[in-house]
Amino acid sequence: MKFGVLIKDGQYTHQAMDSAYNFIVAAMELGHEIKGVFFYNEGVCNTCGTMEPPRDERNIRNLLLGLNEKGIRLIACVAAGKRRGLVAQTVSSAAEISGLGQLLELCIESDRLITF
Amino acid sequence: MKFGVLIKDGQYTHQAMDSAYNFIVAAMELGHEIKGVFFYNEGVCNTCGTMEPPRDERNIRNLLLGLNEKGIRLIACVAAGKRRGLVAQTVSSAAEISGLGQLLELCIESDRLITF
Amino acid sequence: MEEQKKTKVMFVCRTAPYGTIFEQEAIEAMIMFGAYEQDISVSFVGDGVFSLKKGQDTALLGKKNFSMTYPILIDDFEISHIYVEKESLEERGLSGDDLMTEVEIVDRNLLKQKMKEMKALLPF
Amino acid sequence: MEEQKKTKVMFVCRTAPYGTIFEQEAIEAMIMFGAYEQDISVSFVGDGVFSLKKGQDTALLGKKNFSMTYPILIDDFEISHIYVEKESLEERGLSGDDLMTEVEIVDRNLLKQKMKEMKALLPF
Amino acid sequence: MLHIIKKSPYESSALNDAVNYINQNDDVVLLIEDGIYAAKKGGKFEELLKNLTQKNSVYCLLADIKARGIQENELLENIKIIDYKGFVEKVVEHNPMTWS
Amino acid sequence: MLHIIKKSPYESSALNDAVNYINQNDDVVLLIEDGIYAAKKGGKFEELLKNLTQKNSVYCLLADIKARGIQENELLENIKIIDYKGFVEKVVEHNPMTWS
Repeated sequence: MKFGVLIKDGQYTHQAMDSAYNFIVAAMELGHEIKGVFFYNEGVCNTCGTMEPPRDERNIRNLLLGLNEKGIRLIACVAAGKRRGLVAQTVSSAAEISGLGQLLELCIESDRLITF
Repeated sequence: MKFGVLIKDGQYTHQAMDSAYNFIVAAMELGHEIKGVFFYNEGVCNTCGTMEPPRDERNIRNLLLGLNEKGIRLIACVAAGKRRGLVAQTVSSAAEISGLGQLLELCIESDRLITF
Repeated sequence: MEEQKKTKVMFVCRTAPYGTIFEQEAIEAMIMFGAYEQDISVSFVGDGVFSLKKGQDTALLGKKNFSMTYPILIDDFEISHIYVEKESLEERGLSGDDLMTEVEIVDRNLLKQKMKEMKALLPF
Repeated sequence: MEEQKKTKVMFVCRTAPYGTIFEQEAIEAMIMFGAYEQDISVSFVGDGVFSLKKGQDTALLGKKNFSMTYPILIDDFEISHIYVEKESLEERGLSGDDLMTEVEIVDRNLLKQKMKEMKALLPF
Repeated sequence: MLHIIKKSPYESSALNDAVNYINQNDDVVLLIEDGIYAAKKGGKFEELLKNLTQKNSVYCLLADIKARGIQENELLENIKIIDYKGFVEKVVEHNPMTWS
Repeated sequence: MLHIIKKSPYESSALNDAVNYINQNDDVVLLIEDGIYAAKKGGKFEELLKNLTQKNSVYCLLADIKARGIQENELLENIKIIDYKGFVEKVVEHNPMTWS
């Protein structure tokens, strides 16, 4: 099955990114396809390229790089990003910045759209 | 009277920064002193230097620059900032990055500590 | 595109305006989605119904009054339906007269059926 | 420094662990504050009491189990008091036996008096 | 103490949690941001607010009720309206605790 | 539909709001993140959850109950535990709606 994922909360502050990550990994292990992950609202902050979490904690930047290496598209909303300081210079290499049309595309192309 | 201000929520996503800003302006108009504004939790994101909000909206980066010009210290927590990608290269010139000890100093030196 | 081929997406607006940005960013998404000729609807439940309250004036707050966009969502931005849950209005002491635009006030059970027909639900 | 010159600060912990970072970042602040020889106390009310629940195991979640720090806050980090509100525990089906560390279980009215004595209250 | 409540009582426990910590007669309550919905006439919290205003002063922040389209006559009786300067004065008078 | 509830019922209206939209018999409920506290024995939501489990399947996410120190025997009867793979399977079976 094809899944689209929408993430609305910021990294570390809320559990959303962690739940989404674990869900995505399990879905791929079961042979499903992730059509894309769209970051909106405070969620765009997950794609920030300058995070430096403590060494004894999970590194969300590295988790996203790992997902991207597996071929998953990570898309941060341009408008929500600009508001919060996420711009071309600060976005992680794992993610791309694009418009809200990409979220609607995910709704159309995925069998299921799940929000975290 | 001397006020310390603690801001815990991110810019635009929550109203905390807006309420705090309006409170600070009113307090200064009434002749009170703002000992400092400490940004913790997601609040550190308010001090991001790369925000580009739409032109027809308030610009929180500029609001902070204005507060700083009036001599108010704006302090983002270093640990909370690093986690969320706020580092020396991305912090606004209006703010400084420092440790949690500064929050306790605010508790000690201010007559009132107010949280937004 | 034939009617039956359109993707049915519903925004489920559950938060009050201004305290958080969710309704403002939801409306920004609605406007974009309207351009794609799909079947986009919007429902207001819980505190979401406060977003439609008449007479919003944000001057003192220094924030943008985004509520002005609701009345033109259907005509100008091709949103198919705006539903408001009757029970949520009543619980908050509101009625259709308090709202700034014409909407379909529906009871919970009807809205529940509408939700079941959607391909994607977007909570805000 | 004499006892009466110390600044009384209380962390008011009101959120459950892991769903949000608030309790983890509160504990990071407690540890720092403890080093400054002030009078720092911590209270757990509402969902905050869940932070002290025994047996937390975050391996499957991939998050750090920060709860291990609570038992050493008083001895190692010089926090003066850890209060837990009795009514909040009861409402959640918990008792002192469910908690991972020795704390002062106090009723709401007593905690209310303690709060009044503080110079600064830090909600988390 | 000044109890500042900033979440909607319909979606958050902030108001109920605060009420447990309000000292009768002494303490003051200030509703800001989405917290102001508690003071609306005809809403679910009418009874709770009526009880509260019998022993404690309850204020609503002007900028927040105006932004949300709540008119003065839509507020419960005995709720007082203040602006940001009034807010500052309340914090001068009482030590604040924020419930969010 | 699959109703995913991720906020604590003690501090958020998410559970109550979701309950209004659960189709009896057809729909499935999944408690994740702080939502899992609803399923704890002896808590305030015992009655609500008992009623719910009579007509609908209610699941709790294993990683989230373990992280929070809730043991299997501290959960209400009829609450089923699933891991992330089980979560994925539920989303395959039902269209998800997240209540936060």
